[in-house]
Amino acid sequence: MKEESATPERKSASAKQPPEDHRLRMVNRTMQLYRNQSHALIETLHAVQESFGYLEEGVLKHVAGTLRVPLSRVYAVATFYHSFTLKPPGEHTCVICMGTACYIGGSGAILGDIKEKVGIGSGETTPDGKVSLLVARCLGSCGLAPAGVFDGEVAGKLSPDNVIDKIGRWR
Amino acid sequence: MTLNIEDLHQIAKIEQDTQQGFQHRINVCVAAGCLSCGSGVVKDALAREVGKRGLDNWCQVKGVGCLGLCTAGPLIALEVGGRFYQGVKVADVADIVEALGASPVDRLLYPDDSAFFQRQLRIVTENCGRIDPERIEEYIAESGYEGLYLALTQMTRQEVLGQVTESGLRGRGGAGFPTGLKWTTVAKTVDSTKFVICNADEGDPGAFMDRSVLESDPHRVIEGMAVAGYATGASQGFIYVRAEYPLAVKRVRMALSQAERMGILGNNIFNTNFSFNIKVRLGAGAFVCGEETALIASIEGRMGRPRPRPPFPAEYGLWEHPTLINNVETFANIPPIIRHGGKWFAGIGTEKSKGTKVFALAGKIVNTGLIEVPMGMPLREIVYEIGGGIPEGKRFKAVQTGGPSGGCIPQQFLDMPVDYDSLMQVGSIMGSGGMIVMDESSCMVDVAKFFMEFCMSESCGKCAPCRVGTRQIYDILCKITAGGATTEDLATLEDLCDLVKHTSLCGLGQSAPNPVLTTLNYFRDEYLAHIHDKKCLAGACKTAKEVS
Amino acid sequence: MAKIGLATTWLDGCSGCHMSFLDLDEGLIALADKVEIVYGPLVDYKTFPEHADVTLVEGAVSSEADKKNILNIRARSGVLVSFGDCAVTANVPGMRNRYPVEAVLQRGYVENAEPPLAGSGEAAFQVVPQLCPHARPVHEFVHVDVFLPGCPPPPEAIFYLLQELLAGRIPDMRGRTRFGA
Amino acid sequence: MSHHPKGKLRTDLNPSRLLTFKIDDRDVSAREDESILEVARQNGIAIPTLCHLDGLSERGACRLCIVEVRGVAKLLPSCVTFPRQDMEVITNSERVVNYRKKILELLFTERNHVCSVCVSNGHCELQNLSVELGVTHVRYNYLYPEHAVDASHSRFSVDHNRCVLCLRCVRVCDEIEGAHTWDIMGRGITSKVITDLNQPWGTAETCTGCGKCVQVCPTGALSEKGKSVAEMIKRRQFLPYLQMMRGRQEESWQK
Repeated sequence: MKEESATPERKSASAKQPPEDHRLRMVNRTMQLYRNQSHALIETLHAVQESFGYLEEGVLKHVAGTLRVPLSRVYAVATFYHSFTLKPPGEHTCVICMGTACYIGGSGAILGDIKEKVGIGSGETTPDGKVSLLVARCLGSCGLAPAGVFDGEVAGKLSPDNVIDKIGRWR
Repeated sequence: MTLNIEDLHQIAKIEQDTQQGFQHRINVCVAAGCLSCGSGVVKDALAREVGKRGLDNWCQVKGVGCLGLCTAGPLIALEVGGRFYQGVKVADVADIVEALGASPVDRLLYPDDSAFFQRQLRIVTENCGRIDPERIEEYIAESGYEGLYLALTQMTRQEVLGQVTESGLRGRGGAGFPTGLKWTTVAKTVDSTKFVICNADEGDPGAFMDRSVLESDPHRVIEGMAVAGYATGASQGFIYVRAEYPLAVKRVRMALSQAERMGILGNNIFNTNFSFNIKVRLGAGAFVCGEETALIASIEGRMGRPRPRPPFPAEYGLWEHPTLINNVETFANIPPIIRHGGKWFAGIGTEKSKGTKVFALAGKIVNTGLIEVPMGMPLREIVYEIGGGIPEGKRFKAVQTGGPSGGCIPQQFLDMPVDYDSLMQVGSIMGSGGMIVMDESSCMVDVAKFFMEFCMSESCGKCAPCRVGTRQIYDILCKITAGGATTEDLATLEDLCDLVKHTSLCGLGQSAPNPVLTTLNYFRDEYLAHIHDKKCLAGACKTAKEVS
Repeated sequence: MAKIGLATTWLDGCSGCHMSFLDLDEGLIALADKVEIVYGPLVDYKTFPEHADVTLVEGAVSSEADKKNILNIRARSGVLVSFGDCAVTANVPGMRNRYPVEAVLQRGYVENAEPPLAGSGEAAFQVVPQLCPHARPVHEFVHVDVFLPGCPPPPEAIFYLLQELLAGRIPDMRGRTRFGA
Repeated sequence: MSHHPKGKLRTDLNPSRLLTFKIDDRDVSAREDESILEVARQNGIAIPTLCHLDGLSERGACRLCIVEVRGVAKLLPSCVTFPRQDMEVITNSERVVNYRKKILELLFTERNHVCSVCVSNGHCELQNLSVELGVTHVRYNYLYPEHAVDASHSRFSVDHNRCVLCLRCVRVCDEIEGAHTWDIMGRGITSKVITDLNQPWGTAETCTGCGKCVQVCPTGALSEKGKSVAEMIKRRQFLPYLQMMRGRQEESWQK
């Protein structure tokens, strides 16, 4: 097997010829697992999101071709579901839960503070590409409201101050 | 490999003997709630401490599913003595191990007489917090898969259907449709291909029962599904679980592979001619996928847009085949129903709502967490005794049940028994079991706005009334909370709620106005105060005064 | 029989509805016996009278001045008619609603100015009526008794409307005109 | 043979079984697989529709064709509801008529429908519905969303300001033309019809340029280039015929 070089130019070029990209292996495996049947689309998009961090256009075309799903349908599914994003995320991701318990517990104020002090709203990334903010519907951690996820780690009983503090440590 | 009952009993025996071999057993809650407070490190530290002292054969440390009292996490339970330690930190570990067999560590002790643990009746969550969810043997030791064995080897399909029908079990996902009837409908269809789907797309903001069950006792759900497969004639199952619940996904996948390895799933289960497989499908963040037809569309790889019913999935479901869809809690009720009989189950609860219900208690309440109580328990008992009342001496205002499809129940109904029909009578629904308590500092208009924002952005956009109507309702609620609305706006609000409720295509739209309608009904004065006096009675909408 | 007092007025509109009114042709003569025009661009009264039995309002509510006017007109009118699409739906004036007011003014008075405007256009903005963020239909501000959509409403529809009002009935305009007619 | 497709929804209904029921107190007879809408129209009873189009699969989404059925609490979309023996259908109760008006008004608020400057002025189904239902003004606030016009295609253009999300374009492209160039992105109030990967129509490689989407569009959202105000007249007589000839409902992507 060919050795992958990791220069950025190489990466963007390889996205045009998808089978060359090592990140695509997991995607291809997922599709093969479902024998390239069209109903594997959502599972495949999960795989794309996981290995690329977002749904890259070239990869979407590759997926559409392999699963024989119309391009517009792939895009439709990708934008219907909130878990998928078409933009590359920042280096760090902060998810704030806006479920009922968290809302009652004050997660609205936390979002307000992030907007004010970090300057990003839901779905946005800081200009330096360091931090992305996402809003979750409900993390299911209502007992710990308000809750959030910082780079994959769930944290509970948040306050505007400790959230700003956590984000601050990333920058 | 195929098992018979002796094998099951053997596994159970070995497991029980192992457990009995320990003088002490420390159960550390490793469900998502406690994990996020650091229970994982506490568990590791405990195991290290026990090992360091050479007590490996004397004391067992294991991770278990949800103990229920999420607010006090990380929570650990001492199985001998039945004590709970709350808010445990790594620094406490030495003291805990030291205290084993002696008097407990007082500063960590959760009060013994607490109603939180006393008043509950655990059926669905009987194993939660007691067994290691990552080991099938522990489930088997608690009579796990015995129900499936009974059903497959000693009961006809009709008998299984009969037991489920007799139990009076109703769907725990929201509408409370009789489970036996649903199963029977699917069983009656003649198609050779049928499906069983477990709806674990728990999307209600404020509900985490299903997550807890999957994280704490995944095999119970698998067993329930397999029984359903047998009774309805399906051989393929799907668990549709939210991608936002990574731990639940992991434990379900682990449980599935364990069950497959033991031959509890697969071909010729327990040497019968029944075969059943289960696959996991991940949701991708769409609340509307909790609706049956949308969920099916999503499993088929499409956008989760509901289609008009009839035909119902029971006749015309996944890939056009008859499909049974129940939620996690419903399936989790099945194994004990098969083991103890439908009559036993029907003896619990009220006349029309049988069994127990798991609730996720959250919001302005002392004991946030997961509880299971018999149907018909008065709301007051849940809020004030199990829930411990309202913190900071504040006044109770309302309980929100049923999530965005439910309603807000005011103080005057506190003595109402909690069951499907009573909740319906006051304009709310059981829903999946989220229970959010609100105190005097919560503005009910703001709460209605919160839910409408949810419905608006979760609307799939297929039918016009829901797509545009929820947005229009939301706009008016914004206007009200900002202090800019008139009495005419209030009339338009009610008119729109009526329209969306009666003309939307699916349940999401039809129930989207409920939070507005119940708050209008019970807290109209708060709406009027925003409109006439430009004032928020709860002091939550701060801009009300400035805007005119 | 005393003549009824008819007022006509325009807010943010193109006067096309008034042109359609003039297109009543001989109908105008028939009306002249029964109607006294008490205010409007077609006659020479400077202020809105204390009372008009019927008022036809053309145009959307676009500026602060429009807002003030329409409240005044409503208070002094018996039957208020939303006259034409701009009044009923905001129509063409409403097409600016997708853009911020500043951008609209910039586009209209600076970028498209002929000959090109010197400076930032601030001076021009001063003399333009102060625009609201959105041009909106009349009935979002005051109660409207009859809606007469159309761009413009056909003369026959206007005639029918006035005939009915003269007969003391609130007309049902369904089928006689439509949005964009 | 019926030209009206059932989609895949009701293959469980038996076309050879006949039944009688009532629409607006009139006795009518029907085949089991004929929708209430079809039967009503065969009997000259008008029910307004928007997302329905003869020759395309049904969606049951615009909710304009809702009717009351005696003994049923819910209002039912007549395009996807099938009659039962002795059913009593009421198509024009005050309740239903009022709901239809309100739904239509909501549709008018959703996008920027400026009839007076629209290519389809005078030939628009939305406009005609407002006449038919007696909508002379809209009681809800207009939302004034920001939407673009895409004129990148050499022969057609799409003006999202006029779109009512009926998805006829998506269905005809999928079910009849077989290209599936169109689909719908996003969800809820932010939904939008797109070509391929949400790219300018002119760059959509899968588009065959057949123009069927333009012809089935009920409003001025899709139009032929070069048409001025009120000049865009749609012709769609071909549709039931093509539907019958191609009959590829079974492979439809659109459900």
